[in-house]
This record gives sequence, structure tokens and C-alpha cells, in this order.
Amino acid sequence: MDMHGHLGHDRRRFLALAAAASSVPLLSACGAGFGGGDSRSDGSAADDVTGSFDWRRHKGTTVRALLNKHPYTDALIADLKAFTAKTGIKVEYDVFPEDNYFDKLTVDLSSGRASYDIFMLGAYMVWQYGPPGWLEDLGPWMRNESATGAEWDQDDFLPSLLEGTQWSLKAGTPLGQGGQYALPWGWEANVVAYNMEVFDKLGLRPAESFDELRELAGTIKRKAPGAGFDGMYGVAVRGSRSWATIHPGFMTMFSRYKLKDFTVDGESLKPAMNSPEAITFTRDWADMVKKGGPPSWTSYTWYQCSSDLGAKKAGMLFDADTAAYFQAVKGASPAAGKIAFHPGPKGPDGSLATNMWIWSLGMNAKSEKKSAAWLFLQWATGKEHLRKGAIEYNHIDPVRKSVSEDPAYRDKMSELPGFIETFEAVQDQTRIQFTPQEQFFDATTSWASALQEIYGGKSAGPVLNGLADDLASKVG
Amino acid sequence: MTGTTGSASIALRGVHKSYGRDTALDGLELTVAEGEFFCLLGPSGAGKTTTLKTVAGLAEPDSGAVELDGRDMTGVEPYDRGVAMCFESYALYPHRSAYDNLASPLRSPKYRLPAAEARVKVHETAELLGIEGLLERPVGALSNGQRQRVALGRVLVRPARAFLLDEPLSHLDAKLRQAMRAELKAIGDVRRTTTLYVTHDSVEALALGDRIGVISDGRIVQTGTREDIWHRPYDTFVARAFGRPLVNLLPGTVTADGHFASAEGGFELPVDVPAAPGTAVQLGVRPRDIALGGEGGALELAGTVYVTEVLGRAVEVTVRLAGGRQLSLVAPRAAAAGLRVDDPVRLSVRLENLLLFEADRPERPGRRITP
Amino acid sequence: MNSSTEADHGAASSDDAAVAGAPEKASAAVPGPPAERGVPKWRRTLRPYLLIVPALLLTGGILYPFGLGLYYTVFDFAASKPQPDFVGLENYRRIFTDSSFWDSAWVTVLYAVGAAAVETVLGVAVALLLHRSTLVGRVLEKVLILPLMIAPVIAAIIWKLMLQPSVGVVNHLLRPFGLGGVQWTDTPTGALLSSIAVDVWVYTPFVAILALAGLRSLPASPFEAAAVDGAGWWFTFRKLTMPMLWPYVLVAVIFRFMDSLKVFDIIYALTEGGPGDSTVVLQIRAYLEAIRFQRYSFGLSYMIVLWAVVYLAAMVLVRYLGRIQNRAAEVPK
Amino acid sequence: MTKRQSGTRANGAVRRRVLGIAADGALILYFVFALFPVVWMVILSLKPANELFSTYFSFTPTLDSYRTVLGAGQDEGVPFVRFFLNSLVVSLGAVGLSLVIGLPAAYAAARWRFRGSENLMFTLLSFRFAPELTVIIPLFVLYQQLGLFDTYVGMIWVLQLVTLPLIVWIMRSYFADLSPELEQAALLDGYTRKQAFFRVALPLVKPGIAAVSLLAFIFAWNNFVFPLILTSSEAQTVTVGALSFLGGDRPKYNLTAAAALVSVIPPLILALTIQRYLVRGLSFGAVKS
Repeated sequence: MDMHGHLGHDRRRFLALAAAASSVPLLSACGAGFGGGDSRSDGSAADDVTGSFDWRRHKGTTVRALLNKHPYTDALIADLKAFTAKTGIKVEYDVFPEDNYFDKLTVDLSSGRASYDIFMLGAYMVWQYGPPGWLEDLGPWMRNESATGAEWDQDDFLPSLLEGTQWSLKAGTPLGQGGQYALPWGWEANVVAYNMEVFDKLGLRPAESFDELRELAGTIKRKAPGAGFDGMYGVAVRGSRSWATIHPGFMTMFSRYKLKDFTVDGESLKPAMNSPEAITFTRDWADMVKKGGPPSWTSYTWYQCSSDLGAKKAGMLFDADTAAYFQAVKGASPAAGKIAFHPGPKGPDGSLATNMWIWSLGMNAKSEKKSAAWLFLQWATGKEHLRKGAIEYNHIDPVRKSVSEDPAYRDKMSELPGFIETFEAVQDQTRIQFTPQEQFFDATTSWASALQEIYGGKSAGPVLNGLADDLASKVG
Repeated sequence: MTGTTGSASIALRGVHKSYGRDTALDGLELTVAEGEFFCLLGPSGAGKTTTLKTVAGLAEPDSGAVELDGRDMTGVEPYDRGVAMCFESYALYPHRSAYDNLASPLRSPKYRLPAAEARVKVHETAELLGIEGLLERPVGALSNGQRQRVALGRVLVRPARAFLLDEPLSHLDAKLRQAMRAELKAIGDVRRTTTLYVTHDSVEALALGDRIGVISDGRIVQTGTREDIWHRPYDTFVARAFGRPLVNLLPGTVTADGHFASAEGGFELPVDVPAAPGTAVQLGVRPRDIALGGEGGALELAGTVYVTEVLGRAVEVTVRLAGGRQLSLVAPRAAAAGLRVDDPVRLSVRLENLLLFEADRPERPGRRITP
Repeated sequence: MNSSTEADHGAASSDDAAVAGAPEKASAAVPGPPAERGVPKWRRTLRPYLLIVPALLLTGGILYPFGLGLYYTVFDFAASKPQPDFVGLENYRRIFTDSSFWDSAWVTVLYAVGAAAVETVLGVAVALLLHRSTLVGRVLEKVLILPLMIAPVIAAIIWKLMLQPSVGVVNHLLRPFGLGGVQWTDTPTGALLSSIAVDVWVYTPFVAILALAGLRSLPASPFEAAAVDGAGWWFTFRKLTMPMLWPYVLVAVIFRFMDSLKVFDIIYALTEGGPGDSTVVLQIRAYLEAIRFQRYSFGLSYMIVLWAVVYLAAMVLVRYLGRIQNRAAEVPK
Repeated sequence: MTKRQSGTRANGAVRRRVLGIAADGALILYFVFALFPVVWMVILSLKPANELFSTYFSFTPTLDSYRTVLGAGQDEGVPFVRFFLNSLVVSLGAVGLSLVIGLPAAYAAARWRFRGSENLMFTLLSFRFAPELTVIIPLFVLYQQLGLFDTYVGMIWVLQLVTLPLIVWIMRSYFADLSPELEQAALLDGYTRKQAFFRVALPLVKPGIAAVSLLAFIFAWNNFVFPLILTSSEAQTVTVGALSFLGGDRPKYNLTAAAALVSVIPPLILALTIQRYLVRGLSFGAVKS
């Protein structure tokens, strides 16, 4: 058990009890030294790396990685041999499907064991895993020239992505300050993809405003089935009772209306999803789903949304661009080759603010092989692998400018109508639109539940007010 | 009869056994002599089976002790007691053939007889019981009577310190039962294996038992030879347990001069009753001690025929006495021929076999009063 | 196991010595003398415990972490509060004063009662129908167990796929009947009923198999007697079949009821608790709190409460089962 | 109870026939409900990936899904064959251990009314009712410390929570149904208690053992939460493995269906092997009456 010096004296009574219950595993989280101002006083393991940078510094070492089943992961695994050849470090990995991945990771991290040195996580997870001290701050590693090779080139990253995984661990403070708790590796912008076939047939054009989008979705649902698109509805958006329902299309459109989830009031957070404008927007969103969304929307995760687009059951998809991409590539689905991309409706003032999901790589603060793990992170987020992943595999949505500007990549992606244009149109305004705070998953899960209730016929105002009240006590 | 001699092979000393709130044995005392064929008779629920299981070591006494050959058996496992038991439920192994059931004890680690010898023994036993043709059949394919004989065979096939037989003839038809009874008697006489035989059938007990024990509510009421039991029953319970038709019990009181006066005022008997005048008593008369017709007996009674029932060569006649009380008697068929219901009859009672009891009380049956 | 067999060995070997040479003696009239000493009383008393203790140790060892979990519930451990304070029963107070707990408890009870009841009725009915042993029945009986072999979580996913209104096969098949637009899991009632339906799909065979096994081991004579008396089907079922079958079925029902009280995977895969909070059963809420939201102590307290509920329900049912089984055992020998 | 008039006998025969057909009809109806999802899984597993959502019953069948699942086709990064073997070892081990430990316990509970027997039995049962998630995190840590994480032994042990109470409780009923006089007869035949148990009691409850072992095997085989959290690559089982196909670029339901169907094979073989017991029933006629 790892319960050394910096445990506070006010915890003595608890420790006595804890000892009685033997090992008390969870409390090892304290060992990471989170809180107050003392957090980094004992320095980073990165400081121990000195001398000139050497890829082979840890040859013979084995690092363990926990990975989520994903096309990016497939690209990574396929390229692992190159890493081992380059560094002499072996990588053992376990892959779990997304439905279970985060449970697995959370249990693993909360146990305080270093069973994995490296793992995949989303930027939102930093808000949950960071405060208990489970994540290694990668800043010192990045800054140490002995640990980090020059070719890694931090400036090559899209700035919003590096900022998206950097946080001070204090609820409400903006991203882009404090520790670098993960490195961006791949990302997904939430935009609109649509079926060109049905648009041509019905003479439709992608919506430029939210009102148009609602109108358009309803139109498709009414007219498409009669035009040879059996059972087609307007727009596929997620609707399951999960945090994941909020962050794609909904949060993107929410942000384009300049709406906020929380407002920061000095030290405390105040729920804002019940502002009058937000209530109107949310009601309209639910209305759009009812008139032009998928039947049984409340069970919709990205699986259903994505497959409906591919099966020509959905005229549009307002979700991660990758969800459409994997239906659009040749032979993947009946709709393959007929899917085009569009930035989606603008906000009232023309905003293309877009929310994003950042697949990131993080390091276990408990790892005993941090230096080797860092070499791995460096390689996995390095130009060489990411370029290969983007061009030879399906690691699309590059986090590095050098890759997104690479002609081979642009050539590959140009087969998808509107993809690069969309990517470039939203790129500047794409960031994490949520207010960082530890209760993110609770807040967004409850939010999704509220959305379902509104969709089910309840009045948006009272439901959102109730949600805000509930969250005020938990988050504030 | 002989057989009351010899050392005690089985002894139960003050055995108490209860199952939850139900008392099965209530201070049971019983000794069975070496080589004796002892019949334990009692109604169902009297504790007969529990007695056997206690002897076998299948039930552990709450208090008291079981001795076999004079040794305290407390804590001795059933397989170490050397007794064989035939269960009323047969307890045959349903997944084995009749042969395997019979051979089971011989194959056990206690006996471990070579297969060839075992085969001989099994066939001997099967022959004895007339089940030789059934040996290869699975037990499930046998009739109840056949199963019972297999169960009996499983006991007889092996040498044992004692046989414990729990109603081994109960499921046989009447004819077979009689034949088997004779067979058992013969086996008992030849083998002289100590046998504790449980039955609710008094005829069986009388026919087989060297000695008989009558059990009621977990206690032995009386033990003795069949003569003891028949002629000197301890109380009305024992008297009633033996003899069909049942013994006639006539209520009455002791007169001032110590005689018996029947309650219905029909008659008075000049026997001396050793009890205070006015005591309520009962007169016990065996149906076979009553004859039709008025001559020869010391006591003559009159009544009308109530019902008659033919019992083979004899006839059971129930007669309604003047006071309304009914008496049963057994008469030769010839004597009873021509009797119609409501015909007036005269009865004579032989005095030498008369029994006198106290009146039955709620808490216990009336005891015999020795004249 | 070991200790108990040793006890038997000990006893056996001591008499083996006593009856050494038994084969030779076998033809003699009387076997060897009875064993000198018995098994001491304490060993005889201990015997059943020795048989049962390994089972307890095996599960008890696993349950040590359970005690640890219980211990955590008096703190306020959470990812956001890695330095927990002792809070006594505060977590429990919060649970019981929170209306969402009572909502969840209600949904859980609805689910468990609904699933267990339907599974019992359907399972017994299927068993009775199969018991007739018609040609159809004999063929179908061979595949009765199939749904039970699909992991519930996979079953829920397949069902979700089938029930999807747009591309699901169920609505496709219903379309000709004008029912193509049924939105199975989209309303609170629909979601609950759909979850129960999946539970029923997976577990009815469990009840049916145990009921069928029970039916097949019932004695034939009472039924023959009833048939001779000309008793009707309903009478026979009510007065003979059910009373005798019930002890067999009840074991299955208890297992199903208890398991549905702590249902997790089916609902997690099918509705995730939605729409709204309509299918957030207790273990889903506990899961969200403890693992998803990392309010560990609070989530654990939820599970402890759930466990207590299940425990109490089980106690009542098992006591009832005991009574039923005793009654069945009292049928005259 | 009313006696039927004999005059209606012919009527009754017709009625019975109609009822019989209706009963068969009801049975078929249930089995349509019970089997359709399985049939649908078969269909899914035979569909090419791009037809998953665009076709219903007419499609171009392919065995690609099975090839992939069995490691002979496109590599999906899921070593399913290995998971399959893991599941076999773990489930058989769990049931075997439960039988060795559970049968004596069930027997003791059925035969002896010893002090606290009911409570002990209930405690055993109550373990099963503990929500898995309650123990999962502490258990995870315990396993890490004991080196049981991601091992067969660890999985077999934790699955006792699933298999043992089921076996003990159902087998107790079977033993209780068995007349104790059978074993008593064996004791008097000269067998020890152990021999009486093995030679008399055990063979007679064999059908029960077969049936309950199958059920326990299935529940162990299908368990999801324990292998999800307590294993990684070494001891991972088919249920977690089959779900792994749902990740990635698109949910590959065809692969999950194929994997789930392949996973059905061992329990199915087991079920067919002991069909005799499940089908012919657990006849206690000879014992009971």
C-alpha cells in the first residue's frame, strides 16, 4: 500500500479504520498527491531523465496499454512493430469495445494499481481522472529535451487540441491551463453528413440554419419514403440515456446559439442549460427529433445513428464526422459513395462553433515505467505514425497540421464530397464547448435523461429547471 | 416356549428419542435374548420403527443406551453394529437389479465375499424367498410383494448379529403372507439369529414371537410369551391388541360383597374382585370364551342377534344384550346356522378365562386386576 | 470435503481391523464382535458442518471484498474526494431521502415482479404443454434451452437491434399488419415492457426446464386416480399438479425474482435506463454512481441497500419455500 | 367434483382433439417467440457487413463472419478462439469445483437438521444475491494483490458466486427427495457413510446433477461483469469477446452474432449429451412411492 508522507493529519482517524479493514486499495489514489498547492512539489518523474534524447533508452522494457476498439487503434496496433523496432520496447495491449472500455479503465485507475502504463481516453475523462491524481502530467515530459526528441514538434499539433487536454484541475477554469493530462491523438468534429441521393431526388440543399434543419428533417421524413427511400427519416442524432447523447450534434448546435452548460461565477458553477434561450433551443431540438428524427430515438447511440445513415434510413446525420465516414467509404454500406459532408447549420450570428471529441492518450500516474511509456506516447502521437495511420489506415481527422496538409491525405479524403471543406470550415471554431468540471458525466447523463423526458412530451422549462436545481447542488 | 433364556443380545435401556416436539421413544426398556425371535407389536406411531432404527444406529437416542451383546453402542456406526434391517419402505436401491440389491451386503467392505460365494448365497436366499426368477430385473419392474421379498432377502443373505425386521410382510397378499410367515418361523428356528420383528398385526406376533412386546406411545407396555400376553394382559390396551374379534369389555362396578355387577344391570358375577366396593371396573371376555346356548357355563346371558359375519369355518356373532351393550362371540358354523337378525339367543360364558380390568381413564387404559 | 472423508476413513479403517478376515467368517452364523469404541459425539455433531464449511469458505473468501465495500459506505469516498471523511450513515440517509431512489426502487420492483411472474406462468405453461409429449412437443423440447445459452447482454443487444423501428426486423414483419411504426423502447412503459420481454425471453426456459423436471418426477398414481374419478383438467391442475409441482417451481422462481431485482446487463444494453429515468433500476443507478460518476461510497451504499432488499425478499421467499417443501415431504410414505 | 355423463364421450374426444391442437398451437407460438431471435442471429451472422441494415431475409449469404470470428478471415484484433478456450476452462472448472464442494454441502443440508443449517444455507444463497458491482472494485484490487487477476484460478473462484449456490440449492431439493432409508440400508449393508453417499445417493441424483450442472455451466459461460473487470487478454471469455466486435468503425453485429452462435456450441453439446436426463426427466418414481 502506498500511503506515504503527504497524507493529511486530519485523516489519521480514518487511516486507523482503514488499517483495520486491511489493504484499503482505493485510498492509494491519495498517493498521487492531489489538491491544494502541494500537488507538484515533489516534482515529476520526467526530471529524472537527463542526457541526450535516445529512442532506445529503454530497450527490453515492456509497457502495457489499454485500448478502445477503434479504427485509430487498429492503425496503431498494425504499426506497433515499427515502434518496437525503433525503440526495443515491447507493447502488450488489451482492447475492449467502447461500451465497456471506460468501465474497465475507470475500475483499473480507481484501484490505484498500475496495471496499464498507457491508455486511451477522451478529453472529458481528464476532468474525472485528473483530480484524483490518476493521470500523469505530461507537461514536464514534453518540456524535457532529454525525454522528448526534437522531431516530435509540439507546435505541429492543432492548438485547440493540445489545449483541450490541458487543465488546471479546478472546476470552471478554462482548458488550456495547468497540466497536460493527455495528448491528442485523433479527434472527431460533430458536423452534418447527408445522403446526396435523397437530397437530389427531393431537390433539397443542406440546412444553413437550425430552423432550416428542423424543416429539412421533417420534409425528408414526410417525403423520402414516398420517393423510393423506404422508412427514411430526416436526421439521425443520438438519444440514449447517456452522457454521449449531449456532446455531439446537440452540443454543437447548442454552442452555435452561444448557449452555455454552466456559467462560472467566481469560484462556483451555475447551471445554465435552463436559461430562457436554452429552454427554447432544447424544445426545438426535441421537436426536430419528433418530426424528423429516428423512431425510438431514446435508444439511439452512435451505432444506430451511423448505421441508419449507411442503411439509407436516415437522410442526415448530425454527429461525429467519423460516424459518417465509416459508412461512406467504398463498400461499407448501401449508402457508401452517396454521403456528403457539410458543416451544419450556423448559429443566429453565423457561428460555426463546433464541439469535438478528442481521442487522447494518457499515462498512468502510478506507472513504474513512465519514461518508456513516454517514448511510446511520443511515437504514437508523432508525425511518422500519424501520417501512416491517416494515409494507409483509417486514422482520419489528423491532430497534426503536417498530416492534414499532406497531399496524400488530402487526396485520399477528397473522395468524400465536402469532407475537407467541412473540416476546414469548422476547424478554427472547433473546441470543447463544455465547462470543465468533475461531475461532467453525471451532469450530461442527467441532461440526456431530461432531453428524453422533453421528447416524451414534458414541458422543457420545468424539466430543465429541475435538472439545473439538481446539478446546482452537485456541481456548484 | 423356550427362548427366554440366554444372555441379552439386544438391550435398550431407558431410551428417549424425540423429533422436534414429537416424542417417539419415552424411556423405552427392552431386552431381546440371544437367539430369540422377539415381536414388537403396536399401532402406527407407537415408536416401533424408531426402536429398530435406534438399535441399528440410524437414530441416535437423546438419552439412554442401546447395547448389543452387552456392549454400549453409543456412537458406534451402523455398519459396525453387525445388524441387518429390513425397512418397511423396502429401501431397495432403485438403480440396481434385484440381484445387485441382494448382493449389496456381501460386496460391502464389512463382508467382502468373493463373487462366486456371493452368487451362491444370493441364489440360496432367492430360492428360499421364491424370487429366483426375478434376480435380473431392475427393482422398478417388481411388484410390491416382490420388492418386499427382495428387501427381506437382503437381510437374510448375510450373517448378522441380529435381524431387525420392520413390517416385512405387510405388503404381501394374505396367502403369501401366511406362507412367508411359516418360512420366517422356520428360518428363525433354524438360524436362531436374534430377531427383532416389528408388526402391527397381532396374529403375526402371536404366530412368530418367542416373546412379544407391546409398545404404545414410545413405551413398552408389556413383554412376555404369547401365553402371558393372552392370558395375563397388562391392561385393556394389550388385551385389545390381541385377538380378532376384539375382546369384549363390559363396564361394571364392584358390589358390596366384592362381586362384579354389570353396569347395564344385566347380571352379577360371583368372582372376587380385589377392589373397594363401588369401584368402576371392566370385565373382559374373549369372543371364543362365549358359546351359543345356555348350558354348561357359569354365566348365562340373553340377547338378540345384531349381526353375523362368516369367518371361514366359524361365524362371528354380535349379540345385543338387554341393556343395549353388544357382545362378540365366535361360534362354529354349524352352531350359528339359521340365526337371523333379532333372533333371541342365550349365551354361556366360560368363567376360567375371564379378565378383570380397572375402568379406562383418559390418561391411561385400565389395568388388569388380578383376581 | 477432505476433512469429512477423513472422518469416514478413520471410522472405516478401525472396523476393518475389527472384521479382518471377514470373508472367511462370512459363512459363520454371527459376524465379528461389534466395534469397541464409537465415534465421539463431537465428531458426529460436527459431521454436517464439515461437509458444508468448504462451500462457505469458498464463497466467503470471495465475499471479503464485500465487507470492505460495506466499510466504505460510511465514508464519502469519491474520485472528486480522494481524501474521504467518516460520514456515518449519511450516505444511507441521502439515499432514503432522495426521491430518485424511491423511483428506482419502484421500477426495480415492477421489473422483478413482472419478469418473475411472466416467467413463472409462461414457464409452467410451456412445461405443462411439453409434458403432454406430443410429437410437436418432443421436437420443440430439444431446443427449449437455446435462449438460455445466449448471454443476456448479447440477447439484449440482438433484441435491441430487432426492435429498432427503422431497420429492425420486428417492425418489418409487423408492417404488413399496419404495426410497422411501433416504437418499442421509446416510451417509459414500452421500455420497461421491452426489458421485461428480453428477460422473459432469456429466462423462461430456466423456469420451464425446472418445472418440466418436476412434472416428470411427480408420482403417476394420484393422476391416474383423478382420471378414474373423471376429474377435469382444471381441477387436476389446481388440486394435484400445482401443489406437488410448486416446490420445484418455487426454487426457480426465487432465483429468477432475486436475479431480476439486481438486473443490470439487460437494461444496460437495451435502454441504459431511459427514456427519462423510466428504467433506471437500482443496480443501474448504483453502477452510474459508483463507476460512471465515481461517487464510490455513495454508489456502494446504493448497492448495499439493494442487497439488503434482495436479502429480505429472499428470506421471506425461502422461508415460504421451506414450509412448502416440508409440506410436500409430509406426504405419507 | 362432478362426474361426466358418459353420453358426452364422443363429444369429449372431439373436444380433446381440438384442445390438443390448440395446445400444440400455443406451444408453437411460444417457440416462435423463443427461437426467432436465434434464427435472426443466424441470419445476421450470414450477412455480409454492408447488408446488415439494408436487407431482411433475402441477402447474399457468406461465411465470412465465421471465418473472421474463428481467426481465419479478416483480422479484427479479437482472438476469439483463445477466448473460447478460456471460457471452456473457466466454466468447466467453475462447475467442477462447485460440484465437488457443493454436493456434500447440499447433501448435509438435506440430511441433517443441524443447528444453524437453515441459516448457513441461506447465507450461502444470499451470496448470490449480492450485486456483482458491489464486490467488483475491491475484488479487482484483491485479485491484483493475490496475482489472481486475469487468471483461470481467479475466474473459477469468482464464478463460484454464480454456480455454487445454484448447485447447492437445487441439489438439496433432490437429496431431500431421496428417502434417507436408502443410505441407511447401505450403512447396514456394511458401507461407510462416504460409500453410501457415493454408491447410493449420488447415482440416484445423477439426473439432477446433470441438469443443474448444465444450468450452472450456462450461467458461468454467459457471465459478463466478472470477466469484463477481472480479466484482460489472458483469461478473457467469449461473452466479453463477442461484444468486442461491436467496437470500432461500425458495429459489426454480424460478427457478434457469429461469435455468440459459436459460443452456444459447448453448452449446446453439453445439453444434447445430457438430453436424456433433461428430456426423459428426473424419474424418482421408484424411489418415491
